[in-house]
Amino acid sequence: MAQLEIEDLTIQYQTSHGFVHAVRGVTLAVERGRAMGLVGESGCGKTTLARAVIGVLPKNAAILGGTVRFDGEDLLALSADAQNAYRWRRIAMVPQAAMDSLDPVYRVGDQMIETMQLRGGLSREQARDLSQRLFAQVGLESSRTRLYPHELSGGMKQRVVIAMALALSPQVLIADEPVTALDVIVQHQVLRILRELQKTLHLSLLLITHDISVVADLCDDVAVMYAGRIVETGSVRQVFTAPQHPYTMGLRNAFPSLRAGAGPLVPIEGFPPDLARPLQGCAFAPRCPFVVDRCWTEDPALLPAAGGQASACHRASEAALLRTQAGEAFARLSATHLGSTQ
Amino acid sequence: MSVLLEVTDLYKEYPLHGGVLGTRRTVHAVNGISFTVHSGNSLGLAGESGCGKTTTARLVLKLLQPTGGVIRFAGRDIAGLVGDQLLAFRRQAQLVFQNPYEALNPRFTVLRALLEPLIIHRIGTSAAQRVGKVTDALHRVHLNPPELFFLKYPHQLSGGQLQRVVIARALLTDPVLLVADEPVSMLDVSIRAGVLNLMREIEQERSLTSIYISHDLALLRYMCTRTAVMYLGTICEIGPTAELIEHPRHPYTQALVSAVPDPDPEAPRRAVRVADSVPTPFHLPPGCPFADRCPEVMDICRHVRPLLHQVGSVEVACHLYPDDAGQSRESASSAQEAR
Amino acid sequence: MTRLSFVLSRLAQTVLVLWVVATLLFLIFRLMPGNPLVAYIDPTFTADMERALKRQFGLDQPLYVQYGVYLQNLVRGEFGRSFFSREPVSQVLGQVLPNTLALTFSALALAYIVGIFGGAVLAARRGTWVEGWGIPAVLATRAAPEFWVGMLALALFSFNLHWFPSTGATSPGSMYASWWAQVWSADFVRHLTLPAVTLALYLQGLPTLLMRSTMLEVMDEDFITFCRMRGLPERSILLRHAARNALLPVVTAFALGVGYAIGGNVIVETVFSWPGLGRALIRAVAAKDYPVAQAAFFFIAVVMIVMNFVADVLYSVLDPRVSHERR
Amino acid sequence: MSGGERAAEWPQWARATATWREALRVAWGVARGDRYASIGLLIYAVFVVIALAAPLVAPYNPHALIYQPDGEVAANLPPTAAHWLGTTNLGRDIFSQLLFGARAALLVGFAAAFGVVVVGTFVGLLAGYYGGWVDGLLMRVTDVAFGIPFLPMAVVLVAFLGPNIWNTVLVITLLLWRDTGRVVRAQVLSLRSRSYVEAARVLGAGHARTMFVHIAPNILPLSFLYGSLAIGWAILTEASISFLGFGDPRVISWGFMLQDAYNSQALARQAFAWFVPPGVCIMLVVMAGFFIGRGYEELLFPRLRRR
Repeated sequence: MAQLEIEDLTIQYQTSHGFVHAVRGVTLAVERGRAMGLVGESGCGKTTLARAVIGVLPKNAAILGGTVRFDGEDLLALSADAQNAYRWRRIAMVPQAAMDSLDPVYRVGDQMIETMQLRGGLSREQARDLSQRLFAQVGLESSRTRLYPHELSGGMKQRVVIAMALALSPQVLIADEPVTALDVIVQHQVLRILRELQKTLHLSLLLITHDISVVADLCDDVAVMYAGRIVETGSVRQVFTAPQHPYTMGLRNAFPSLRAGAGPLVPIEGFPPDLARPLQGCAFAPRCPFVVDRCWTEDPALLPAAGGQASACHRASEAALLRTQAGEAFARLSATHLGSTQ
Repeated sequence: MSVLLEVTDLYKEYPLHGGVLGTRRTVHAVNGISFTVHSGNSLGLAGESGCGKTTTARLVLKLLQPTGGVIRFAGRDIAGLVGDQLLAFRRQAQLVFQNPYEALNPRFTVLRALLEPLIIHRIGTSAAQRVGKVTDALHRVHLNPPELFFLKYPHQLSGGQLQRVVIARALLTDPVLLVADEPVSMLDVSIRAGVLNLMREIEQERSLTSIYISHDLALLRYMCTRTAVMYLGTICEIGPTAELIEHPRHPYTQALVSAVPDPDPEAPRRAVRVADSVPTPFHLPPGCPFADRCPEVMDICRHVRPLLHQVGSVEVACHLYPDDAGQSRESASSAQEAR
Repeated sequence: MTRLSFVLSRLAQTVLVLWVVATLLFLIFRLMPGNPLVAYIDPTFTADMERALKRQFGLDQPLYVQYGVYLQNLVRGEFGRSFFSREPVSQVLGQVLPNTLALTFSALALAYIVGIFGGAVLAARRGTWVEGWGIPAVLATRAAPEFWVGMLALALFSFNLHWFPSTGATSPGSMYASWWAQVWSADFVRHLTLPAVTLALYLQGLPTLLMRSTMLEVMDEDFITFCRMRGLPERSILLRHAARNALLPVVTAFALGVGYAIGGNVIVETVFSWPGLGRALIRAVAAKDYPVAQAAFFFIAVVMIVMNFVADVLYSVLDPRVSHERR
Repeated sequence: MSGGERAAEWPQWARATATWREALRVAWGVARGDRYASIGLLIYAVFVVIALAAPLVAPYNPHALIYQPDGEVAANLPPTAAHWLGTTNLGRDIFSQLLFGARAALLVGFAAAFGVVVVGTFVGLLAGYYGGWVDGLLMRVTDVAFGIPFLPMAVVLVAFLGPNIWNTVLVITLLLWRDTGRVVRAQVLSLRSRSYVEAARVLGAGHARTMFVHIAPNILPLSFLYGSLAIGWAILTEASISFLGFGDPRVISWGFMLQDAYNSQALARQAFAWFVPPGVCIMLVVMAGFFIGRGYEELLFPRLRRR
């Protein structure tokens, strides 16, 4: 049984111009000790999903349905205190705005110690030793604990937040865009640290990012999210080499790779649907080159295919064929610039 | 092809206000950069944040005054340009911004924003002619039907659409040089390719000269024929982009290339033997700027600053590649005193 | 920019501002209409006696010499004599200054205690009726003219209910061993109550609204969300993280408030005939007693400018982002 | 003709002002949109009507002394049908004075607010845009303005210039621009870092064009907001100056009425009808200014928002 199982989770925001259906029935499982990548573009609902798991959603968000099971226990059904017991002791998170997540008027070391004392019940000395050790584990000198957040570089702040996430040795770690704002060399180092920590501490990692190369570098499995819904899951090797869903195919063609010859990049025409308005049929239909009538009316379910891979597309059975045509199909679509393009 | 842009020994320092009696510290953003761009070519400026690539772009566009060195545009030093000459230069050199959400005045409609360059440079005699030019520009950047966008405000458009309006605005003065500062870093992956392809088409169509600034080597490989890798305000390696990526020579370029995560899960991971991040450029080390992070640092690296010299098809500034007669050693030290 | 250099640069700017204000004062009071010596001269004076008097006050010297003398006296704290009572100005002001300080600090203390607590409550009760009625009420305290509120207080609590005296700081004929004894005497406190409460009612508007909006702003910060993710108890998030960040601007406002309050007491002291610095200034201007007016004005300006400086230093001490310069 | 052609037909200045007119429309929209602000606008409307209609509506001449049928001065009459709010100790009709008081208040309020906004915006714009020594100089001038105690200086200047309603307006403008200047400067500094200002420079716009066509319309709502706050402060200041006895004797203002009441023992005589209404009127008009300001959440002390 997976360490973290999300079933049919539905979340919506109440905004000035109506209800926004950010998460529309997501089912996702993070196996024990494995790294699951959650890939999606801005506005697809991946951060909302992560914050629902840790149970800290913005005030105007509401969970309409579904379950979040940790080792079989549904967190959403628990009382506030019982849910709080899971926070940081069992599930920890490196938030998206990690750079701004440190209180500017306290030294970083003190903020670490505070968490360990208040939630971990450690004495001041124990907390200080543990934070020194954690700093070393993330490649920071222990002297850095005396600094204030504004005195640290972006890479260092990121590593401090990772160290804080590990303060009470959680079993599940969620990392939301941990390396997006970092330069490529520091990014490499932080990824290496995350990979080592995940292996040595046997963490179940849920990594959220828009960058598929980061997922390829760090994760065992991957789930692709579009317009509040999981459209494809499977091992990284399966999904990246033999994608089933047209959106994943499109992402691969649009992603510039350093190694491959400088082949033409193919964009995905149009832009994601407005989640404030109810959706008819498949959300990707307006941008999909392989769209058929069924796609406009019937919302495809996430159906398993061969080898544990799954995708939510009516033409999943023809995936092998579609994959070969994907390049020209998307190119043809972008050439027509139909309507007001993206 | 003639040289459109020639930069020689460019320096730029910012005084960090240390208060009336405080210690006066200066940030050395650009420390002796020289390169040329032939008309019709495209040059990439790569490097981590704080390496001076954005400052260089602002200097070339005369948005900042250099502390030292000369920038020649079409053979003329841009430092002295004033009045009509400056206006003519402004018309020929345009900039595409990193953040499309801030590059358009929130109070202007798309039409008003695109009319602005025509008003400033008095392009087009009648209003109808100006609107015609705006319509063509919007059509050229695939924003169809153009009229639909005339009375829209920036907050009503998506990132991709905004960036296309910015590109359209840059085209309206018929520029010769187009500088793009991280043009797609704020856009979603799926629509980046669309904007990049658009810029490539326009460049070929108008044989534009372009400078692309990006931390993403894969993007520079797609857009630029030549690239300069920058570190602490200096150029450590410059040459054909594909050559730089396939056979990086300077240790920093090697680190940059191997640090990029590969989207192909099968690809073997490469070690990056370089220490932490870029230090803030308050004080410049005497020798090679990369000395204290370089895995192959030698004694000479700490004292003598290497100069760019030809090695194969690229130019490298590194003592690992001494010039045939060790020329780099003497000229380097003499050049040091001169500055 | 280390904290020392920040403080030194602000100090230099403060001295510059003080000098400019002093010069402004010198010019204004020299160009005032009417003969400054009117109080001294009576009809029996002959022309040369008048000239002798002018020489004694140095008024026959060219302007820049007078300016030189003026600055020297200023630095030495020598403010000359009152045209009216011929007493040294420093003595005249010395008597009234303590009353102003007592009034100002009691009102400010009251205002900021109410303000900080009230602001936190308004922030916590965002969107409820408390905010719906609270904000307009606080705005009303800042919109109502201070002297009118004072008049209402006097009409009601003094003339109608006779709970408090209507004028002065002490009952006529009461003697006190020292100024300190006077301040703590019941009689003084009864006199002080109405003016202090009226001034406090006006002054609490700023800290209340400021505390509310900085609390709201801080509660939306990412580091507060991160505290919640770590499961820290809401109470410790509010006190240790939100309040500490929200108090920074409020503390600075207190320092500025001292300067403003002293400058603003003029009105409250006049309504309650409270024998303070502000009232002395107004009566001096009305009576064209320029030395007293000029000195009182200069003193108030010094307090304001110095408190501006103290506010900056206080902010840099409290906010590590300013004091701990990045290496 | 499509929207585009029609837009391009306007003469050039129309297109430039389009941005300013549009900015005003937005500023108006924000004010009208907020519940508080619309109450504020309503109060202003009521008082403007009173001020304009005062000569027609007021039952008596506010200056004229009124005599009883038996020749005695009708002093200190309680509120009656003839005199809704009674008469002053000199036998003048209080209600008429109240109506005419609105004129003085709004005149000083709007005139001073206009002066404050124009000076403050101009100083803020120059300091924020040019930076360097221009910024340093203007900010030191602002420091001096912040260093001067407001009311005492107002009193001294009015005493120096003579008690005249226009001197009061001048004094308020001279002293009160400092808050607007500082806030506008902060806003211009933040706008200047936005790339659309840099874009204007790249397109070839000169300093003046960049400032007045690109930056200024975006700070208009802010100066409009500070204008409404300044109306409130100006009216309070005028009332205070009149109360301290430095007001313009020829002009009946609410401050003058309160000073008149205070000096003629109206408090002891519990003549609430005399000194309560003027205070309420001042409070309402100043509240209106704050309510409109409230619509922009800008009632804070600008000096403190220094994060």
